[in-house]
Amino acid sequence: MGKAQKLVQWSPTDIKAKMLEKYPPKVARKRSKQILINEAMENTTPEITANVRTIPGIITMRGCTYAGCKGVIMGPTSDIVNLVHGPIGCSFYAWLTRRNQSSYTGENNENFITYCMSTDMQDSDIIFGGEKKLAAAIQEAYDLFHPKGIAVFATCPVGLIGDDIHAVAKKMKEKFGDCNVFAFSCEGYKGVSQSAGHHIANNQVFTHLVGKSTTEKTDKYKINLLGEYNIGGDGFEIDRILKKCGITNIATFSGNSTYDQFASANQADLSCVMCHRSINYVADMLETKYGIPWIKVNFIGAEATAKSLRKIATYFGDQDLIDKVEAVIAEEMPAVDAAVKDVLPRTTGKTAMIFVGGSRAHHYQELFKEMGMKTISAGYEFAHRDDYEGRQIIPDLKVDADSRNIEEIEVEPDPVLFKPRKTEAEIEALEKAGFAFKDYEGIIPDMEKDTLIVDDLNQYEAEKLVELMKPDLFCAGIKEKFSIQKLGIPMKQLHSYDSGGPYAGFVGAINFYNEIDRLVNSRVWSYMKAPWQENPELSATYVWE
Amino acid sequence: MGKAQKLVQWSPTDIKAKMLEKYPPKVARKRSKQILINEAMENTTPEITANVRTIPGIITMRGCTYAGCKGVIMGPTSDIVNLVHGPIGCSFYAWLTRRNQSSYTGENNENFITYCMSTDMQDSDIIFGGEKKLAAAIQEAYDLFHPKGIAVFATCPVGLIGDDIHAVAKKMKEKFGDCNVFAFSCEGYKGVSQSAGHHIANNQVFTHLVGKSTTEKTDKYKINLLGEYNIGGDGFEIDRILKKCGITNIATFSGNSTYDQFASANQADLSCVMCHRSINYVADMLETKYGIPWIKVNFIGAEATAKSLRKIATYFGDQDLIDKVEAVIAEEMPAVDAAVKDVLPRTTGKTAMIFVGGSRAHHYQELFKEMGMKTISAGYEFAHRDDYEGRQIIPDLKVDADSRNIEEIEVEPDPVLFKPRKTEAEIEALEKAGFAFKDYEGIIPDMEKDTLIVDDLNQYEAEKLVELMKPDLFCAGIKEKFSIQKLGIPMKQLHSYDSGGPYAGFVGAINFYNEIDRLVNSRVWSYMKAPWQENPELSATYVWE
Amino acid sequence: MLLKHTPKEITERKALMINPAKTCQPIGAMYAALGIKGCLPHSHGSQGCCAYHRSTLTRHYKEPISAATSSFTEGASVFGGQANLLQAINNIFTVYAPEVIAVHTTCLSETIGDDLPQIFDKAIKEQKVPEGKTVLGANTPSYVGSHVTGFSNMVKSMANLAEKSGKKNGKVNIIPGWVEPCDMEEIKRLAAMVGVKITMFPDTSGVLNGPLTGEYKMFPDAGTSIKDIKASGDAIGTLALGEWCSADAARLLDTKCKVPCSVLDMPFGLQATDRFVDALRKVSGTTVPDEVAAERGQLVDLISDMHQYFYHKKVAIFGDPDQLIALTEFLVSIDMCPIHIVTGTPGKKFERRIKEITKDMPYKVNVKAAGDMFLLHQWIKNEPVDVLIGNTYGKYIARDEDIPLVRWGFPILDRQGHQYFPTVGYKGGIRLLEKILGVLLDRLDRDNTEEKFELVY
Amino acid sequence: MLLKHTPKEITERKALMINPAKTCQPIGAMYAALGIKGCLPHSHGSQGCCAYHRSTLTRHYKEPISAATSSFTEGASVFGGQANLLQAINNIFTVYAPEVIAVHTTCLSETIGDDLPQIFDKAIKEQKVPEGKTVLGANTPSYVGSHVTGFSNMVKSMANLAEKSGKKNGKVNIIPGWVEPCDMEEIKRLAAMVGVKITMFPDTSGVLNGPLTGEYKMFPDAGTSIKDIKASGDAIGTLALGEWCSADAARLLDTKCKVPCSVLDMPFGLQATDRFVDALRKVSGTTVPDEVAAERGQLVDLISDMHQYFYHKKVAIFGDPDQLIALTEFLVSIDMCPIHIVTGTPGKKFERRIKEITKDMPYKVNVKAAGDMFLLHQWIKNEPVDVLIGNTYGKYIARDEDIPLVRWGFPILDRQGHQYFPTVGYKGGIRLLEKILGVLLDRLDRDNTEEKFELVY
Repeated sequence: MGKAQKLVQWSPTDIKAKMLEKYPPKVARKRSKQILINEAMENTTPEITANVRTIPGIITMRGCTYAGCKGVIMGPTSDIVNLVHGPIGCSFYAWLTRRNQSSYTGENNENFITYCMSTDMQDSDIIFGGEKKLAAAIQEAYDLFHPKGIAVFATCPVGLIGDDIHAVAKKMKEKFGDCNVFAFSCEGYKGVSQSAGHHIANNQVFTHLVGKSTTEKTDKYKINLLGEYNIGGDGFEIDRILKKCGITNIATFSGNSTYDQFASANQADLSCVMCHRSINYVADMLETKYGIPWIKVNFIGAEATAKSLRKIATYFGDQDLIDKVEAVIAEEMPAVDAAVKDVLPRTTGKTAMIFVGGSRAHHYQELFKEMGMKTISAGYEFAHRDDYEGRQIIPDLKVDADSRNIEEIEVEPDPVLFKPRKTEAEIEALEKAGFAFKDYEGIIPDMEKDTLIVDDLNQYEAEKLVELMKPDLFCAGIKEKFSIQKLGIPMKQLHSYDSGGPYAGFVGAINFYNEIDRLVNSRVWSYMKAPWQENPELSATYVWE
Repeated sequence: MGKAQKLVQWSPTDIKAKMLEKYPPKVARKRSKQILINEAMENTTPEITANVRTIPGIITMRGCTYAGCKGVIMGPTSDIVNLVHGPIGCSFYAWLTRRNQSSYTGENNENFITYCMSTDMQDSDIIFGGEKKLAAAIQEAYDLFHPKGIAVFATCPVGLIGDDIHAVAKKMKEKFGDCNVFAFSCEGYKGVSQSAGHHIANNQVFTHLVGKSTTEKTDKYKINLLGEYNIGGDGFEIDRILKKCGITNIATFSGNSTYDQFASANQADLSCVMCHRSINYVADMLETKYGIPWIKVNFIGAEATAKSLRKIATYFGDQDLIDKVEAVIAEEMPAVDAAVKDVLPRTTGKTAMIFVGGSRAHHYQELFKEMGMKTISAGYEFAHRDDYEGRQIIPDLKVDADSRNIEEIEVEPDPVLFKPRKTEAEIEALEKAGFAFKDYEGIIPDMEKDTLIVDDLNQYEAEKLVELMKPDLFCAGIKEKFSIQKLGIPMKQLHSYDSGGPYAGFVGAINFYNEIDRLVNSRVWSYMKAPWQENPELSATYVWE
Repeated sequence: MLLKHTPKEITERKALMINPAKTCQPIGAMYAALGIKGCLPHSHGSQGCCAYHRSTLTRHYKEPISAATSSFTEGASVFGGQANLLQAINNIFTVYAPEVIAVHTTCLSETIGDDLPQIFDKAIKEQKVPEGKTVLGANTPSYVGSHVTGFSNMVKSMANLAEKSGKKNGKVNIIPGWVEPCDMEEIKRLAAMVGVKITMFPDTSGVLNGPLTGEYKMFPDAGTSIKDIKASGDAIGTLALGEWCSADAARLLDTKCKVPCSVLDMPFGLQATDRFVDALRKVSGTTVPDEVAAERGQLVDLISDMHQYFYHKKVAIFGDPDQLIALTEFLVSIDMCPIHIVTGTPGKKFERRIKEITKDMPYKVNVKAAGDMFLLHQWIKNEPVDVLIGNTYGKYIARDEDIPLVRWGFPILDRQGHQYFPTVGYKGGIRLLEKILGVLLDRLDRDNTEEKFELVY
Repeated sequence: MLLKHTPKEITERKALMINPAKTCQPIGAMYAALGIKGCLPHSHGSQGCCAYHRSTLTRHYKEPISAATSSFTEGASVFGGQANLLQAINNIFTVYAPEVIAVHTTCLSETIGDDLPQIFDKAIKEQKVPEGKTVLGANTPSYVGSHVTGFSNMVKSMANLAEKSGKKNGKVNIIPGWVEPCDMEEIKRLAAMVGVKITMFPDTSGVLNGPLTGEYKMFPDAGTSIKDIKASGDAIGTLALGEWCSADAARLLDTKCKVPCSVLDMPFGLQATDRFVDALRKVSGTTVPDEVAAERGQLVDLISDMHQYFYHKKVAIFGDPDQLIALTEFLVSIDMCPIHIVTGTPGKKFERRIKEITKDMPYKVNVKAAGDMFLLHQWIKNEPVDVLIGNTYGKYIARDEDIPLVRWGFPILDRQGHQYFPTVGYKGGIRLLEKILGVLLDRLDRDNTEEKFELVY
């Protein structure tokens, strides 16, 4: 490749120092706590600072609370009208860009995912208030589409001028009767990142939608897939696998999900948390209110997928399911093995860096391992300490001012619908057998010594990392993509992928192998310099005379 | 329009003088005879020189004998394999460029019109002769396509080196048995223009194909449509009208025609000659050998179409047909009237010039009349004197060296198939009633006084005419198109139309009205000059200071 | 059907915007700011806005879009953003060392009422702004106008930097409006051909269509320098290309520095480009060389050669006002019929202008300012068109209604070329016509019966 | 099915050419001659050839193509064409007054054996050639090679005009090959950017992409002057772009005037353009400015941004050897897989070169010189491709096999743009990739299920 040769081997300490060098002292101090050198320590998990405010002026990867709420969680729902209350921008920018796929087929199923709806607040709405407009917009949406649900999202100025979107939603819900109107106070400034939006979305969906279904699901193995957003079709692939295994996915939170899926979520017997960052709130609430235990799963990576399937089967303790799962894995793996064998010669030994929002920074390391690639640096955009260090540190977490702005909802067991799926004894037995409920060890234990873990990596730091460590591949978001590429480094946009996918499951693994092989071994990286730049001296040949 | 204003009114005499001014004396003399000022003379039809050699070095519109034979006559046939024997060029340039449409539909009907087939003669074939290669090519074509007929065309070098294509064709025909292989000695140098090719094609088709059908046509009103090549779908439109009138078109020579059509041509009861230039040979031969009278028809122009239909009906003398024809005309005309009314305000008084190969230069004047436009100059590319002055001068025509190169075939009444469709008395009666058989008055009588008629107009003369007379529209071929447009004059390519069509019949008339309206009234002709060219002086406004 | 819930029947909507044909001001300010040399745009508000704006610009240009944000949390919403901005200014100059920080507000900071000049003043006094560096600010409330309004406001802030020395520098200021980097390059090329020395601001050419060479410069050697912007006060005139994008800045320059201004249409298409070139030569007193007339003639040539394929074809177009006005005139000039015209940017003036341009067209024209693509789609369902021209989001309508789409405007997220091949000027007109013609002829190639399948167009 | 009789099963053909991927020499000579300033090409043979050649060039360029003919009839075929040519020369100089008449033979006159130099000599002696005017001739037998061979022969005749004064003029001769007028313009622009003074012949830029201004000049102020062609003998070097189109002329110059020559590939694509630019700077000793590297970087940028859509896509290409070689290298360089490659022009060297370029590709490559499109179609039926690249005639295969077609090469009869937007050089590479990418993505937009329908590419 045309990648610059590493002239010097930098130690992680030096790298960290280098990265902090240019910062003003205060900034350096803050960032230092967010950059962790992964050192295997005997008794202590190293601490990292996470989920703190972004430093003003530092070009960050992060988005806002609205992005986390509407953009990430509610956006991928198909038959809920997502109505953004605010100026046009927020709604526009979340319009279809995330590549969360949905099913369009059929006359019956509604799909509003291609629609970008907003109250498009104007000056006069800011001046005179937007509640009337919101009510009218909800009415118009109802009249046009007659959806089962209308979700209202507040953006920054709405919070400022004090529009009471919940009151409007309640009023309209009562007016319509056949349409659930609910609201999210997800103003962008509310929180330090998308994470706050996740929390708000979890709360409101749980409050307004979950448990509302009147139709009973009678399938044998019922799960909720929490934290899978069907980016590039990941959810479709996972559904394919689950279906092949005979596992019924009651509700995906929230890729291609429907009103009814949310409403029926309480009927699942197990919640499988894919994204630990964005959806763990609902998992806990489902357990508290309905008795549904949850486990952490990961369908990114063929081995991880197999492992997760086995885990689900183990939970259900049904040998038929266990056998079925094994059969499916056995059927799917040969193609995976063949594909990975093909790329291994070209990918083994190459290095990667992953900096994405939450769980993916951890999950995708699985795929790189399968390809013989080493993740030399990784980090989350907006994760919390438990995503880095594991859930065991949750009790140590302190509530800060920003966290407090997210209303804490009180959840109690539902007098009617609460039904423990496992007895405490059963759970204990499984745990004794090594089964882990609501457990997540975090990213740190899974990364090698001397790798660098950076929370909320910013553009300056990203470039520094690339400059110093010269990875063969860098994974982050669209905002980071081209500056990394300009450095002559292959870059895989690991949020919405830009192109490609699915990368989940078995088919996805094969896709990813090929994609990464294509990326890191592309000739384009050898085209950086022109001939006259490589041989800048006068090379006029003698033969011209 | 942005067309240059006529600063001076030129008399036709001056124009002719102006046009001849720059020629060397010898050239001037020749061209003078080919430029005719249309003056109504009491007793004499003015004479024009036509069908003479193109002056070397003068940029002509004309093509070659091969073009007239394969390109024009045989090219539009659908299920005959047209195999060009010669270097690749001739075949390539006649590949699909003439916009003669054909029917592709159906598994059964074969259509080779999209195929360009050639022996692609190489140096060695010129040196050692191409007969073997021709035979092999015919074999390969037969093996691949199994056509009913294979037509072989000779190009220039073939004639020079002496390949006997007729012998090869005969041999292969005999070898195959189920495929008629025939040849045309249409070497490009053979003749002064496409016209020679027409003649050769007429001869060979008549010789090798006509009368070969063993299936009898039993329709009531059977005609041959001679000289309609389905350019832009003209033939389809005419067929639509004929069908609507209940008239059966046995064979179209040769737009979208088939082997069987040619073979059955002898079964028609009337030959309708559309193009007097390209196909009158077959008309005469059909009459001589099979007793089929012919009339001149013109389906260009709504009125002309009606007139031709009436003429056909009159020939058949059947009141049902006459009524049917009138009904069809009555049904079709309102749309035509509405369309022409719409454009008349914008086209009335505008002027046009038409210089195309043969009959069209005359036919299309009909359409211009309908639009209130005046044809101020016209001429044929390769017509003969009878096309200008009328068939009555045919006896006066002298055979020259070039004409002699076209083999004159001897045609006699077929001992079996000759069957006069009308008795001499019937014919005489019709003639007395004003009906004209094998009659054509030529273009001159139909043009106004002081219009200019130019035979074989060349590029220099075209530009001069435009410069001096400044027509609102110029009609000619693709080769002339852009130089005329560069002069800021709308130009309608009236050979293959480039786009648009059909222009024949009733629908075609409407199409033509709209097309010409679009052309002459397009804003683009007002865009010739840039603002700074129209006001070249300093017009910087005072207010800038 | 991708847009399966769009009914044909059109009902009145007053409150609900569906599938907008615009976005908010700040992104326009960000784009404009990127046209300043050595400039790091700064989004003074929550970080979400900056993230979204960068992402959208990134997807459109497929180029790095660097911009900073004040990263408001609730505190800044309460106390105002001064503290965040001061901190940001300090951090930016320390870490990224730009020449300029161009701050625009977001709807949040606008509603709060942050006073940028006062904050800048404090930053300077507190030595947070290094010597020789510039901080400029534009107020870009998201609930006023659209992204082009934001562009205009930032450009106006640039104009406000102009200084007047009293001695004319012989240059002509060109405020290009929100056009592609390559369009700006084309405008510069045209001006150079006409022999006019110009200062163009903003100038994103070379900034947002940069090369891949293995070396990343956050601040490439491109864009308009602050020095040149300041010198714009000594220009002999200003040409503002586009009422919505550029007129305000030109008028400010006129008022402040007495640089006479002329507001022209964006030079898309023959006539608008004619007026632009004519204005150039008039302002500067140069002679238009034959080369320009030759380029113009090529466009006229293409129009005449292909007129039959354009003639009376119905077109639906959506996008920004300045662009739509020029495009409408261009389409009308080649006898195409734009019958549905929607911009998201509010303003009755737009509707009036469009009606004026299209008054002689043979079809009724639907035009809407502050409209959306949902309405456009409904119009199309009621009266179909032959081609749709607009940004990428139009592809959903195009697929649902089986109409070819010519991608033009902002944002184009799914095709390449708009960064490299201008549609401004005569050459740009040729490209635009090539693209329109291409989809029209592709459709003929696709849909013609085999009998009518054509070799030659 | 437009080509309903094309069988999937491939049988051997030795005699029959079906749907050729070439045409005859004379048209190439005519095109080349049009690249001389003030030149009227002359087809020495039957008028049909000239008519056909003009018509085809006209439909490709949508421009006036003026050319004269000796209008052979049987007499000339018998007695030879001297009389016709002498008459033509006289008439042409009298009526049209060109600076140059460039005579090429047709297969007829070649077979007859007309000796052009002898006829010219006589014309001069008989004062049919005015003073200061030039008549040059090229032998272009239609049964040898193809249209590119004719181009090459005419260019060689141009080179034969070169004179050597002994004093180097510091220029570099560039023989561009049969590329579009805009490609020639782009080559000139690139050379100017690199700071190299060149003489390019032929040069059809400005001749075959002229403006519509209401004024028609048969001989526009464009093309390479005879004076410059003569001076090419004093150049410091010659770059011949394309073995088939240009090498012979360059070698002739080298032999005759000791102007060292280098035969390069046509600069289509990154690497060929790299070599071209590098050769330019080496020959002339200039320094390549950053602007060139920046343009190059934009092409590299586009490749990297869109690599995923090119990667391993199968391509079928047909056209002329020089172009196909460069295109193949370019496609391979972006990891596209040209698996079916056909040129009508004979020559084993072509097949060898292609095999060399494609040796590391993951698919088997079918390559054929002296092939035709019937074979290509059969190859495609046996192994489909994702995109077809070639001239207009490919549209029949494209429609029948539902493959997108990128129109490139000669002739393009049904689209516009090839006259105005080069595909040569780095900018041209961007255009070429834009077009390929466009059809690939259009196909995705057309065929993706609604679930997979993408907003962003």
